[in-house]
Amino acid sequence: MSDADDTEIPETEGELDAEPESRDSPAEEAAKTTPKSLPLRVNNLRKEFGGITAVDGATFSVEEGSLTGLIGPNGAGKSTTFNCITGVHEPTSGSVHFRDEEITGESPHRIAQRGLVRTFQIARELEEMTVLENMMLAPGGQSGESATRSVLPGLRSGVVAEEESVRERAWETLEFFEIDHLAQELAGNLSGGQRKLLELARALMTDPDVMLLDEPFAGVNPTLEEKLLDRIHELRESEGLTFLLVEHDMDLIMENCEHVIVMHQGRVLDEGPPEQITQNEEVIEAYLGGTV
Amino acid sequence: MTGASADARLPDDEAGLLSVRSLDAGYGDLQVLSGVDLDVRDGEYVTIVGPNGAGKSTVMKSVFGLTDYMDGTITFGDTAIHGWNPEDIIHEGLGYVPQNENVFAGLSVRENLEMGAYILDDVPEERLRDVFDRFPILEERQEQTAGSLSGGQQQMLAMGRALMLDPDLLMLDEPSAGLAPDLVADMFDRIDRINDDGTSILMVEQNAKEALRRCDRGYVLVQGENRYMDDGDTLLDDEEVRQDFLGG
Amino acid sequence: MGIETNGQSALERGVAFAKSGPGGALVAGFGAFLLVDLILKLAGVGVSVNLATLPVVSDVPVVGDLSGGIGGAIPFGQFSSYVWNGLVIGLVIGLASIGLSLTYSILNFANFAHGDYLTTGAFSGWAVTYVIAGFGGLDLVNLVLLRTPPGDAGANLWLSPLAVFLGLAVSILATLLFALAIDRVVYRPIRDADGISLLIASVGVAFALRYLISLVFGNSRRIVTSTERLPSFDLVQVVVGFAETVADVAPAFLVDLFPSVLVPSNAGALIVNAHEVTLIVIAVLLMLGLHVLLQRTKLGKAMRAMADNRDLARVTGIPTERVITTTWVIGAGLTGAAGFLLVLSQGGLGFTTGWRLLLLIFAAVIMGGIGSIYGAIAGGLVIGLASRVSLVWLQGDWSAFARPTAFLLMILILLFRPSGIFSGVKTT
Amino acid sequence: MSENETPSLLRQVVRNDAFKVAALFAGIWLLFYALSAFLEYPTYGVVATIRRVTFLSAVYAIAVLALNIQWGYTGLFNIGVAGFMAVGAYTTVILSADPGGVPPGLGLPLPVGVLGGILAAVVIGLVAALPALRLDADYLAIVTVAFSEIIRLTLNSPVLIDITGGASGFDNLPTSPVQTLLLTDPGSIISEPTALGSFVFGLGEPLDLTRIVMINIVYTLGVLVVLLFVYLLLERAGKSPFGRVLKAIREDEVAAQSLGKNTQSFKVRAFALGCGLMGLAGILWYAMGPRASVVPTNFRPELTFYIFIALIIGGSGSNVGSIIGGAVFASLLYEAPPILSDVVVKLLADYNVALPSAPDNVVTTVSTGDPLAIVAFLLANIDTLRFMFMGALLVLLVQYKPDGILGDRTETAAAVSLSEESRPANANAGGDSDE
Amino acid sequence: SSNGGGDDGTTTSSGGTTTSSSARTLKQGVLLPTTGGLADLGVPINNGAILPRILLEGETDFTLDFSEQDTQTDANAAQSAAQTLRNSGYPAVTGAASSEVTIAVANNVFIPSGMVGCSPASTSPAITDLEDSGLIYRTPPTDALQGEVLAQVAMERLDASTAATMYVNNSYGQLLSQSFATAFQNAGGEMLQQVSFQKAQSSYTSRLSQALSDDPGVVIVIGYPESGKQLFRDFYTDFDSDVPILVTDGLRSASLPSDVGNDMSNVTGTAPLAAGPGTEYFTEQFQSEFGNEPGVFTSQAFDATAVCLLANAAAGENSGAAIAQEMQAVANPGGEEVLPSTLAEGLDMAASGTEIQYKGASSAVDFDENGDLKAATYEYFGFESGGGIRTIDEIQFTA
Ligand SMILES: Nc1ncnc2c1ncn2[C@@H]1O[C@H](COP(=O)(O)OP(=O)(O)OP(=O)(O)O)[C@@H](O)[C@H]1O
Ligand SMILES: Nc1ncnc2c1ncn2[C@@H]1O[C@H](COP(=O)(O)OP(=O)(O)OP(=O)(O)O)[C@@H](O)[C@H]1O
Ligand SMILES: CC(C)C[C@H](N)C(=O)O
Ligand SMILES: [Mg+2]
Ligand SMILES: [Mg+2]
Repeated sequence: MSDADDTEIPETEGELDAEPESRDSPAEEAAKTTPKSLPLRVNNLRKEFGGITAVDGATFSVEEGSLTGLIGPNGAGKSTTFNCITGVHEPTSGSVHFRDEEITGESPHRIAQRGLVRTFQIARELEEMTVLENMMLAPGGQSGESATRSVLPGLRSGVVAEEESVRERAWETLEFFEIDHLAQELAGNLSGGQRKLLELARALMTDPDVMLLDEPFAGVNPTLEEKLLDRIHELRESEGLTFLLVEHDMDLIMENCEHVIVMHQGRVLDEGPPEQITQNEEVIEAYLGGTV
Repeated sequence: MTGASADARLPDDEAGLLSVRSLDAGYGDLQVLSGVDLDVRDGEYVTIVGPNGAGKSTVMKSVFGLTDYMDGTITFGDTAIHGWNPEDIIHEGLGYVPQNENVFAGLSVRENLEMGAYILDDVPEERLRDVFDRFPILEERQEQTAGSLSGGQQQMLAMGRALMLDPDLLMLDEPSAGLAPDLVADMFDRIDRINDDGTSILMVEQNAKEALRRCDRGYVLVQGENRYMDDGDTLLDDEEVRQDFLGG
Repeated sequence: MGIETNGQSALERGVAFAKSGPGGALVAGFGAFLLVDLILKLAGVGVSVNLATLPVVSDVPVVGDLSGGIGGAIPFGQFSSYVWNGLVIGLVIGLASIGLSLTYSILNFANFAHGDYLTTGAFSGWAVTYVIAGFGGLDLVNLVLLRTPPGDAGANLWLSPLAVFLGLAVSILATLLFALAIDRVVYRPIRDADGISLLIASVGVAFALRYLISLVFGNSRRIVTSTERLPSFDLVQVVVGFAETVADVAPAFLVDLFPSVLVPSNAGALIVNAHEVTLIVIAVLLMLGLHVLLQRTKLGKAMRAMADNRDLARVTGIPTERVITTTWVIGAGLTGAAGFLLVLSQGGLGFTTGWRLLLLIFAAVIMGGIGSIYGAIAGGLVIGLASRVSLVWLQGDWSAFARPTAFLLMILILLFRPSGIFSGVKTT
Repeated sequence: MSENETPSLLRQVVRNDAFKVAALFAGIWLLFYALSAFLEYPTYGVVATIRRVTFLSAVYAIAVLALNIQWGYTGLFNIGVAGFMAVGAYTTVILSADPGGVPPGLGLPLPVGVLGGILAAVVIGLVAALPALRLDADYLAIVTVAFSEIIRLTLNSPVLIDITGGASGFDNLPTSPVQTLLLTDPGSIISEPTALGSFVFGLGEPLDLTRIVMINIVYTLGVLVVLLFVYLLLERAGKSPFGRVLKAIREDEVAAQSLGKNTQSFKVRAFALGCGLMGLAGILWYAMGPRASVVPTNFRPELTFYIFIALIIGGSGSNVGSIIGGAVFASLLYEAPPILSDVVVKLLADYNVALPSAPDNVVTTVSTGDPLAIVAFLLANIDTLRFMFMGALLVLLVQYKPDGILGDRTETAAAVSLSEESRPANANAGGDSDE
Repeated sequence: SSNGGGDDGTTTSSGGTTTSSSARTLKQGVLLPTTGGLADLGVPINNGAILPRILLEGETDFTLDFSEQDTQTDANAAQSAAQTLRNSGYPAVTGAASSEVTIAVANNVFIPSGMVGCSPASTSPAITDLEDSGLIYRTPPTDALQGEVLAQVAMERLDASTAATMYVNNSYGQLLSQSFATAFQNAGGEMLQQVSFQKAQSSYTSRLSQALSDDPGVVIVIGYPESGKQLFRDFYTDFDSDVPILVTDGLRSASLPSDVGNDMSNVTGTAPLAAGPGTEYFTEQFQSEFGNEPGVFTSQAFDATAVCLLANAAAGENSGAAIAQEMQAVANPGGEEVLPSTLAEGLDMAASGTEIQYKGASSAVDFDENGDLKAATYEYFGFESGGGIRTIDEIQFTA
């Protein structure tokens, strides 16, 4: 079978699946031409670096409210795909749609503001800022980000009120991630794992719609990892968040993702429910080896 | 309770290749480790596990002279190496793969491997061959700059670089982080084999179950102090250890 | 070793550059225009063009005689003297840039004291040359402090070649020793500090060193080389002689097209003296020597590895302190030599000599791409030539804009190639 | 646990920033009072010395504050400060100078000129920034310093002599605003004073302070008020979400972007704000007041480095530190050494130690072996020594006090307190806050 | 360069052993360049300026309180130094030398503080127009005159019909170049390039090649020794050394040929000459005190200090305004003649209210309403091959 077939089918399937869900709000549905159920669609994405093709025509989409796994051997192009989606790299060709709008080549901050937020495979902390400051930075649309507002006497009280609520949320989130004892610590002094936690917590502070997580659990203690996963599921249920997760831990993928996309050499090799994926000979050969 | 041993110190006559005694170390004024004991006997395969921020990486860095040494002793073979420079320590036969930023991003893959053998006069071709055999992708990407490799590829390169010197003791800080499952298994197999060939291993892993399963002995480190020390399997079976550190 | 581009020829890159946007096209167009203008000027052809109709030029401030039309006349001798002087100063900048570029990438900071290292080399070297050349009969204190009139001391290549070469050697040695001492006292205790802290420390070093030199040698500029009996010759005559030979055999239409290039009627003169020639020879020799050194040893790679990640370099067994020492030895040594040679060719020396050159050195390093040795040399030449050849257009009062032009060129290059011309080109 | 460990009242007061600044200024005044009194300066000399130190401290502080918002907060390593100060000063004088003078000005009212100067600095800052802000820190540094040299050399060039006055500077300075305030004919110092003028000059009479001294004092007080205003402005801007984004950019721009911050816009705003304030510092310092002189050599790169040294002394990232750094640099490092050298000479003379006239070079000096000759030589070269000392101090600061003399002041970038106490009450309950 | 020792500090030389009750302290500042671009000329000028104090020592009841400050030939440094003089109460100052420095110091310190400044060396015509409330004086003539003298020399002695100038990019260079150009053109000459240059550059080759590009009959070089050395060195290295060159007062430095390493036989120049009634006495005293020939502007410096001291004595108080009132009175014709050799008596006379007129070492010192001189003598000079200056001719000039 060809790649094209492979990738076309799930997309239509996804659309079909989504139909019933979006029916419970007819007004909304009328307003949108495409069902809202595929918040993120990547079409024929290519990215070349010099002579190397890191992503080679990847096409896939992510369902609303899902926890979708993105797996593939090292160097398959997963991180690069993330970078292209989030504007860190400009794709060589292809398109990315978020909530039916094309966002290909938009700047990273615009994309993040739309609610499509990512974490980095290697955590990027604001090292000379405290953990709490890191957290409070994240929420979007803070009126105090306007210099005039935070300076002018009349307008500042509004900023202060807003800050108080942001601070409260930051504390809550830190508590959940069990790094509240580090709130006053400079982020630069955190250990590798602690940084990962902070990165995830901070991304959540932006109130994202869809989150792209690049190996968020690498280096995280298993006990904590389980907690985090619980939280992710919780967020999906309570706030309808959508997750696209790059992860190498197949057990984790099998247990938690309802949908998995397998990348290999820059293409989507297969996608479907985990059980189906693990049956695919090609996938086994390219990625899983004999281990699963 | 099956009771993993909480006594971290091996009897002195058993202390082997690497022996850390009552080590205090940290960064600047911040003391991270207090009174850490650790031993690796000749040919032994030792794993350190523990929560994030426990100081596992710090132990390794301290052995390699990259932290601010405060107190205690570190002996390797018969030589006390605490307070030494890393570039001297490597001559003693220690190899080290750090947790982060463990390749020279601006150098090509091949140059990275050559750097691994820097202290030798010539690049040992047979070891290079050996590394390429283990990680064929590296041979393919010889001329690519290491910084543009994928995370997993970089991890392989870092391993490869440390193997270039055929060290007596190889210290690996989370070697499986970010590796695809087949490679994780492969990596652990490789490490086993390296160990079988007589190289002692000291490893930090978050993939704790797998690591403890494979190692001879394990340490659990919490908040900069030894918590447990015992055979890998004993630790794996210990209810408390499982609950608190291995995710049930 | 060897220069390795990303498989693109210079031409391809030039075209890509021009295509890179309207800004790129404008700059490329302006550059092409200047080139044509230069050729016409050299040929002595003036073409009257109403510049207002040329979109590229109409909003460019009136520069020199460019307003009247393109072309015009510029004596070949004058043009070639611009090129020659640009070459001379470019090599000095290039030599000094190597050191700055190396310490920049390996120690990871922009050394603002680098210019003062150059001054150190110049003063120490010339003090020795003076003492040797003027030994006996003259007051030693005045000789050491370079206060004897140059005519009396008789310091030049012809009268006292030994003194000059010993001075050169001392300039290298003294500068590198100074640099090592400063490294030990200032930088080593803060080796792991971030680049900006080190930069600031280097500003401190720059102040202290510069005014120390001023305290010892005084704060006035002086001339130290003598030109007495110094061999010199007219390079234009040499070229003209050659051109006449060519004209005899060249096709007639060529001779018609470029009359004054091939058989210049008033070619002017380009007097070149032995000091300038020596500068060029020694600078090129030093550069070649460095090339060979880096090629033959693994030093080059070790330097790059350190530039990348010092901690990792240490755990890999690279003796980082030794590499740093070597870096200073090479960088400061070449810089000291650059200072000495600069004075050899220009004669003048003051305690701000190097400081004034520093920004041009930085411009060269940045143009070449930080860390690239060949880039630094090329950057030096570009900067040197730009600051002199621009005088073709910057006539009269406009000549004060030669230095700004060099800076502007640097800024432009950064805009289009943010990591330097030679980025993506490997050094070793 | 340790909540009842309230610091004593005294310590609270001492920690208070306002107290620190006030104490510093009082200390500086006392010191210079003592020095100039010891040198038996006439009263107006003592007053003028103190005033001058105050003035310089204040203008330095403003320039340092401006740099702090760019570098301390945003990490924009601008070493073209002098250039932006030049733009401010030149624009103001060109706008407000007498059209009849040489070089001619536009004759606009001074407030318009000042505003224009600040705006021009902002605009030139933007011209420099829009391309340069895309570059890495080091490159930005080189581009800005190159820019400031381009500005200076352009102002210096003979081509623009009819506009800028070329190398000898813009001579035709507008009348000082204080004179406008205090005199009926601002152009003439001996003209009839205004009501306010009579009052102010009256204040000076008991001490025999001439009009010009009083005018300069008033101007200096005005600069202090501007300083306070600039400080409050930046303090508020820093302690707000705005400042927080700036700090985030300093730390990791890509991370800030992926959290949805339009970093380019923030950088441009911070850079423009800083440049405008640098322009203001340039105006207050050079375009009006007692130090007025609009000459290209005022704006050499050295000036930028002085401001940097001041920032380092105070501790980059801290607004109060910026003020303290500016004052310490201007008074203790810049102004004090020459006076101190006079003091030493006088002290020696008082003890009947006759200083020999200094040998004219270091070699001869040392070879005499005469300590007095060495002292004489050093005193004669006090200016040179001052710069060496500055350099050495800078190195020592980086080595031992990299966060400035105030120590590490990680000023929280938030409009509210972020201390442990700020934690919501329910929080201490424990980790698992399952809903 | 030499730094005059404790000179930067305050030196007080108290007069005779008996201090009569009428004896006051005369405070006098000296603000001249002993380092920087004008160091070569500035050190002897500074010596000239303090010579009155040395000569008066023990000869008068007045206590002489001199403070010497170095301008470093830099406007900023000079302003700081001037402020120090003001703050420590010096009402009158001999200085500065470079015109641009004098203008800056006058505008920013002397005039606003009501101090008297008398420059011994600044010749720029711009100084004439300073709005100085009668506070700023000078003892050399303005370059409005020197420009004409230069033009005359260029045409008549050097037979040049075309000329180019190279001038230091400051008030001195610009205006002298202009003044020459006007005079030269009025006399029928053709002006080619006027090339400005900056001080203390590392090379002047490109400027030289511009100035020489149209083959001028003579090149006028206006600058200070520090840059002049480099400029001439570049000239002799890279250009045809037969072109006649005219320099001005700023390059009248005896050590120029040996510093350049050439005998400079193609170079001549003009400079204000010392031609007052007291010239001889001054020259003798200067030689015996400092061991070398007085140089350009040294006698002017002596006169500047002398006039200030006399005015101070006449004013009866160390007040700038009072001294300014007396400057013309003590210098201009009318009253008892005071010469450099009778300075001590002159002080007493001035103090006692006797009308005096000072006739100095450089000229009769007769100030017009702008504080400029009314008449002047110029010297046409050349360089001796072994170093030293040779006066070729004297040129009288009366405006
Ligand atoms: N900036 C770059 N320049 C050149 N090649 C690159 C660059 N970034 C990535 N690549 C190449 O693109 C391919 C895909 O890399 P990517 O990081 O996307 O892999 P990945 O799927 O995330 O792998 P991993 O699981 O190991 O993180 C790799 O072969 C890598 O070498
Ligand atoms: N460079 C540093 N400077 C200051 N503190 C540090 C530094 N590196 C680590 N720390 C602190 O030391 C403690 C131990 O860190 P370490 O990296 O050793 O943990 P770890 O056990 O390796 O954790 P992880 O599993 O998350 O990698 C942490 O609390 C961390 O905040
Ligand atoms: C000392 C002199 C050479 C000064 C010169 N006449 C000038 O006005 O600048
Ligand atoms: Mg990846
Ligand atoms: Mg770790």
